[in-house]
Amino acid sequence: MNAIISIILQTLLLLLLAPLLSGLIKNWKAKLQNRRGPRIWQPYSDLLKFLRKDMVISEHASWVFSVAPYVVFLSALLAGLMVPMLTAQAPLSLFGGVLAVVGLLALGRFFLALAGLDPGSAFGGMGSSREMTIAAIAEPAMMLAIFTVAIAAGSTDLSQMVQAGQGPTWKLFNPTHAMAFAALFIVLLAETGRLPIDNPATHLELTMIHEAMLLEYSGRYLALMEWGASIKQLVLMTLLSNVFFPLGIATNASPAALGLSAVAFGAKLLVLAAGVVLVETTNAKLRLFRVPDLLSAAFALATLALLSTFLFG
Amino acid sequence: MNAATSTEISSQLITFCAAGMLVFQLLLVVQRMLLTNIRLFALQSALLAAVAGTVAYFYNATHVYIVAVLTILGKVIFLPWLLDRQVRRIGITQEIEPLLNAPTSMLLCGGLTLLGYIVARPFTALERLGNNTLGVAMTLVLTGFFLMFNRRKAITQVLALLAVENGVMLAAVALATYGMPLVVELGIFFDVVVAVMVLGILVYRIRESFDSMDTSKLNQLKG
Amino acid sequence: MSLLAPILLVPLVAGLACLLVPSRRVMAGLSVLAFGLLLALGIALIDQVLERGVVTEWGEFLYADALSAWMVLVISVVSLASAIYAAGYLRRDLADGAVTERRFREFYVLTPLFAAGMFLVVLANNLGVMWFAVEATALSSVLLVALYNRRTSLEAAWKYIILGSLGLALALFGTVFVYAAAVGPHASDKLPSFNWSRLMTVAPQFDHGLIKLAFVFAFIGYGTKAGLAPMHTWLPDAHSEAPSPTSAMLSGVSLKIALYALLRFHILTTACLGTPFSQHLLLGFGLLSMCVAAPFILVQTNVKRLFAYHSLEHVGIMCVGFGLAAPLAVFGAVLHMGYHALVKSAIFFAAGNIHQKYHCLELPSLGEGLLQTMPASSTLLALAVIAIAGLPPFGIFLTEFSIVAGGMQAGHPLACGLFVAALLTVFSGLLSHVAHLLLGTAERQPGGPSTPISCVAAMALLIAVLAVFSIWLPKPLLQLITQAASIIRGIP
Amino acid sequence: MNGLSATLLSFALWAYVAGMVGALIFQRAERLANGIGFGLAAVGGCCGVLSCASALATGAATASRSFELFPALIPYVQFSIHADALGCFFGMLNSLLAVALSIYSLGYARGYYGRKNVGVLAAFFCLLLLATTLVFLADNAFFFLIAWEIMTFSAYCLVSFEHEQEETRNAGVLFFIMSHIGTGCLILGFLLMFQGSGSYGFESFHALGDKMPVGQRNPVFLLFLFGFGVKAGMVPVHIWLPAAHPVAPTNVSAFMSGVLLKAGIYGLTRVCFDFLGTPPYWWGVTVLTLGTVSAVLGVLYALMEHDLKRLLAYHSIENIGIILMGLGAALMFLHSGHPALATLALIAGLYHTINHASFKALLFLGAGAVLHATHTRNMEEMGGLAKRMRWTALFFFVGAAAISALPPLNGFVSEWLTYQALLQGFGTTPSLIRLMFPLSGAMLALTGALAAACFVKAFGISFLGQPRSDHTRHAHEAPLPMLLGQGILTAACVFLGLFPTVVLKLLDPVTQQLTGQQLSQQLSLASGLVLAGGAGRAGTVSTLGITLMLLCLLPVPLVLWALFARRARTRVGPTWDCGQRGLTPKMEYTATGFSKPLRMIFKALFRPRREVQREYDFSPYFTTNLRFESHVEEMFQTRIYRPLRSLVLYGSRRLRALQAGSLQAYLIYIFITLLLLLLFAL
Repeated sequence: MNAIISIILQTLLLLLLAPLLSGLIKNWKAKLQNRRGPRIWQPYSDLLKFLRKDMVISEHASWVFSVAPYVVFLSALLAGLMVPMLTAQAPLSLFGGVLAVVGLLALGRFFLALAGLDPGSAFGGMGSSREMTIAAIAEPAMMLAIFTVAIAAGSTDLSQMVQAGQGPTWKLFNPTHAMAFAALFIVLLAETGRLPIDNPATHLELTMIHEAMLLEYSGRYLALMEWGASIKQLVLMTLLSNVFFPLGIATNASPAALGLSAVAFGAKLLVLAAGVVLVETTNAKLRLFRVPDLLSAAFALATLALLSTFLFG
Repeated sequence: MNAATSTEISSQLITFCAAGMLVFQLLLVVQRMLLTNIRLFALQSALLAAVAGTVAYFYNATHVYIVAVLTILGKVIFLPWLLDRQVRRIGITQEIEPLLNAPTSMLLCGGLTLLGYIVARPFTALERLGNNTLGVAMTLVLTGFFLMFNRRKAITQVLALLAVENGVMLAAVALATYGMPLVVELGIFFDVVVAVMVLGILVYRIRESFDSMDTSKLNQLKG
Repeated sequence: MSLLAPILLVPLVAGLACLLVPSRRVMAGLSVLAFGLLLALGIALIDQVLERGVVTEWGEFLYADALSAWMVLVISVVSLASAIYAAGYLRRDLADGAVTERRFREFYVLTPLFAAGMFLVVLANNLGVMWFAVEATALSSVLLVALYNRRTSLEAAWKYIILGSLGLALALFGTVFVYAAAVGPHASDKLPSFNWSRLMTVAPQFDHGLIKLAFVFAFIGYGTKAGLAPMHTWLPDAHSEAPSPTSAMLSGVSLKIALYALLRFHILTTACLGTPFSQHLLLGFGLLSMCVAAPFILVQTNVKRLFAYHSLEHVGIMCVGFGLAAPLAVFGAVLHMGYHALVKSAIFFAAGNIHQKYHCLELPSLGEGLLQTMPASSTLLALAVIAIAGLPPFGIFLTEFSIVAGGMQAGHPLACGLFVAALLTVFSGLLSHVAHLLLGTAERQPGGPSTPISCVAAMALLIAVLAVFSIWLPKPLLQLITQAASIIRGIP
Repeated sequence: MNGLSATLLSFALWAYVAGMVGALIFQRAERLANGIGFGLAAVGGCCGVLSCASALATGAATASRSFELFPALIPYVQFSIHADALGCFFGMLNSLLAVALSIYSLGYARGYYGRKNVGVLAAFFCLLLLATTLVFLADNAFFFLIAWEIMTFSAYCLVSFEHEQEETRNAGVLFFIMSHIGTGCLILGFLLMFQGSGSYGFESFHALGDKMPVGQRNPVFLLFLFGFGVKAGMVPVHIWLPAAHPVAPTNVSAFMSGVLLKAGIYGLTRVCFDFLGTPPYWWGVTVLTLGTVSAVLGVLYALMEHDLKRLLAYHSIENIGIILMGLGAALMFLHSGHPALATLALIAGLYHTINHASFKALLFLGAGAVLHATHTRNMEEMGGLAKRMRWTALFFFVGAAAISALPPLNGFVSEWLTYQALLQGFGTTPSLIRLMFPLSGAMLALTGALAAACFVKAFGISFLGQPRSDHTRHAHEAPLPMLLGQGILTAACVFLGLFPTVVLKLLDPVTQQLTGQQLSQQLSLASGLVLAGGAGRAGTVSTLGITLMLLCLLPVPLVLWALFARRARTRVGPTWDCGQRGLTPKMEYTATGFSKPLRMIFKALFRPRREVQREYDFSPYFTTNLRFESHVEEMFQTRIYRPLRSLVLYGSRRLRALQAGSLQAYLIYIFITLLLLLLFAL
């Protein structure tokens, strides 16, 4: 029974928190650039606007085009349900651990890229090509970073990993964790289409990646796509913060613990968002063919993390 | 006269003839006039016949007489006559430049003779008739072989083949006592004659279509 | 009833009869008849041999044990097939003006004599007579090689006879040595017999050095006739220049006849020395022949030469089998003799059909797509190639496999590795050549009448026989082969 | 194996034989030949599936005895077969594909009516099915090799079925030569074991096991690794695979990559786990490394292809690599004494084997349908097929998702198991070598992601967007049998994806036989709903649960519609494309363009050659005509195989000088031989 309740609660949390997070990041970026910038809850109103609007579907598009938004949205949401947010026990942890999360995100990406190709426009293909490329070279770094933690925890189940992290073994400046975290942070930038890999703010045709795939979307499908993207970002950031810094996560469902963990969670998210904002404002976008260097750096970091588990026990 | 002296004489005779055969062989190697080559071969065969005769006489093995007679008929009279006719019909008297020049060939033949004797050494015990006939036979075979690939004219190659045959026959007569069983002797003789005739036919046909007897021209079949 | 004498006489009579009979049809019919009869006699001989172990006639002059009987069978089958084939083939040649009347008759006179010589080789009891018979086969086949009287065929014939008779002279030398050994140091006035049956009984007392020497000369001599590398050089020329029926008999049986002579010496030597001296020679030269054949096959451009080199390789295979001397290996090699005879003759028949259709044998000018232009022959050729390449279900897979297995038993893994490597190389060459010859689309449709029925029939016959005996070896045959193998391994 | 399944099995074999004979007899009447040949093949396939599946399910396979199929009439030979668990598993896979492909072929072969001899095609197909079945069931090295060779041979005939093109002939020859070399190694390997065991029987080999000294086992292992590796298409001996698969008739290519490659896997499993006893450590390391390399290189080269079937062929290499990763890890665990883990890894490998068979065959069938409709294999000429061939597109999509290891389909499950095995392997050894596990896991991740990219390209370029050629514009849906064949395999993919625990039960007897362990109990939680990654608290996953949850969450967007988007209308319009006018197919992204970034990133490996030819009238800045060409040639082809080949041929040509035609020279050869032998004899 309370399993179902927790599922519903976490779903709502994901749905509502995600736009706020992206709004926050946008706003802070503007602030750092001495602009006033959009209000924090601008994304909500955007989504509402998109939902209300009519939509145009390309004449060349096939069923893939109309299925993609659902899949992107739902897979991100489902992945979110497998990640522990407030309670160490994620609602759906039984249905799949971190590998499943990665798989679901890949599923979403697969549809997204196909949807980019579907209307046969000149830019969609470019977008999906680049998206898949970057995802492909980000994948090993991400997996390796995750493996290091998973090996330490002896499980690929996220809840297990979190609980293992909470145990006495956890040290803040464990070099393994630090390096793995760094690697995963770079991957996060790539996966959420952040600078210096992709510029979420641009619509300049030749540089955009994620936006290029959404070009042909409008109305409620666009809403789903955007929302799905922000949920994905939230999921990844949660993953990062909770797996590496499992401070104050509620191990039982008592209100006090939940409250504490909510606070801790918010704090961690804010810090992480701040980090993202800093990186975005201090870096220029990389040329596409420079991206691999960054990601290979991430891979190297992850390998080092692995080595260090070998070296330091 | 008593047996001891008779074996004495016989072995001396046989050694002498064998040595003679070897000498003719070496002459055959250096000589380049076809007709002379044929004569030399005839003389060599005559010596072979002599060996056979000696064996037959001193060890009163009558059937070896037959070998001697056949050798005279075949190798001393008939085949030389046949080849002579061929050569005259074709009208080529000179062997063209052989692979190796005379001095080198002589040197090589010397080496071969040495080898022949080395190979034959362990078996002197088996030789009852004159020592080293086996060595001579071996040498005849080897030098005949050498003669074969040293010359280019079809006729000379046939001669060389016959010289090898002589060596074998010498071994047959002198090494294995009293020659081989008669059937075999006859067979061998018959074979040699037929072989030479077949070769003659081929030489004739080759001259027809190549108008030359230079076997080094026969090199269209490659690879 | 006596069988050996008829086996010798029938072909002789047939040959001489062909000198007299006027009509060509009669000649063809006569030879087919004669070889058919011979096949029957051969089969009858098997029973006798299995019954009595050893059959002798004419006061021990003729001698047949399991090995001889097996060879007789192989010879008669192949000769029958080639007689059937020749019926159509030579008529076509005559029509094309490739051969004259005279040569036609020559063929029909010489082929039975050739066969008779081979029969004598395997039936002779006296080693000297055996030598004489081998020489006879050489002399009778030389003129067959030169039958077309082209420059190339004359050249081939010349090389064949020169190298052949030289080799045989050496073989005679070896024979003489054996005789000397048989006589022994203490000469008696009584002439010792030179019969195989006797030699084997007294072999162990022979002078070892002399026997070694004898084997070396016999090996070079008969090895030349058997086409062992590096004495094989006459083989591709002669086999490719002879008329196809003769090529079939040369490749199919006469090589194995020389090998048979070699084997007799091998048995004798092993019996005398008790050391693997001769085995090692056989093994080494067998492998050498295979390795020499492989590159020539890879880059060959002439169909008949291709398969001539392939015969060289297979002689090598058999020698390896005999050289390994393990029960499995020897059994495989003996059986291989039979299978190879069947297939290789069929292949040369196919080559003959191709030649008569296209009037050339060069792969480049033949082009591709023979399956379209001459379906029957090509399909049979394909089957034959599958068989000869050692693919199951055909028997050559079994024989080659058991040879390697025997090698492993005998503890020669490296030799086995080399063996397999050579086989693979040859397979690659063969496959790429044949695939490009048969498959694809034919550019030019050669004119001329279609292939005579008998030419296809002969092939079909051989392939059918092969297919049957690949999956079913009748008891008596199996028994015969096993006995032959044990004879070769020196276990009487 | 109990009576029923035995009879079913023999029935299947007879059906194949009958199909072959019938097709040959009626080859003049092609429709009849098609019906008889492929129909009977399908029937036989059904029997095979039933027989093997029942044998595995009832555990009869473990109890089965070896029996004589038919008495041998030649000496030293037995034609004995033994349907043990491993054999049954592969036999099941074989028969499953037999059903689907035969039904498909009923439709596909119509394309050959009037052009080619369908009877021959059907006959060889039946022969191939027969041979593969026997390969998996043979209980005797000699019989195995016979079946193996017949399999190779019939496969060769099928590959060069359309032998009019030069390309096809060469590919066929290459295939045959390579696999024959492999067979040579197998023969040597088996006979080395025979040397030890003294019999050809598999029983005796099994008994031999550890009794064989390691010094002798190592060469045997290497020989088998090479021999079976060639057949499996393992890098670096995969070279025949991308050549042969595209040119074969599609049903054959599907069967080849579905079953023929698996014959190599079968052999490797049989030998390494059944015959050779406890493996030395380096065996596992070698296999794991080769697997990883094959996986990565396979997918990378696949990305560079725009020939649909070649692309799929390279993916076969990739998946074989993944399977080998599982097997290699299992070998390492066996050495380090962790049978349970070894079993897990083995299960992962075998599971991926059957998965790959299903989805790769499915993809090939899709490609065949496309080829059938558009008469081209070149993706650059396709596009927009999703609207013209709806069902084919759907099936192909499922296959693509499955091979990209996307949940909830079967590819995901087996790769998940592989990950689990690799991760838990980290703890099995203290030595530095353990880093191999996570690293190869990372490579597996790379492979998966690249595969996803590749299939976004494959599906997106050929099925989505606008058609790029007339053929494609007028493409039509494939006939019913072809769709049926694809449908069956699609169902298989979905089933294998959603109900892994069921499949694990079938795998129990196999693992019992090979490692003496049964994991299906441990690995299935919540009454088979959830798949666990091993004992204890290793991760869990439930594809079925994921699917159900996705459906449960579906209301969320629908509720949103209901709340806000009630008055929103939808209309179909031209593609916006940033406001550009007159969008033409020319402007679409091409397959080559799609993979450009990866081509640039892995420049060092691909060494792409590009030729740009520009024509201009007066000034180079105003080009009138531009021709762009870009090739990627495979490293092994250019660096190893081609040089090797030319070296061999060159050497052979030089050797021909020995036979230069001079009699003197020939005489000298003999003379020298004589002298040498004389010295030898002294």
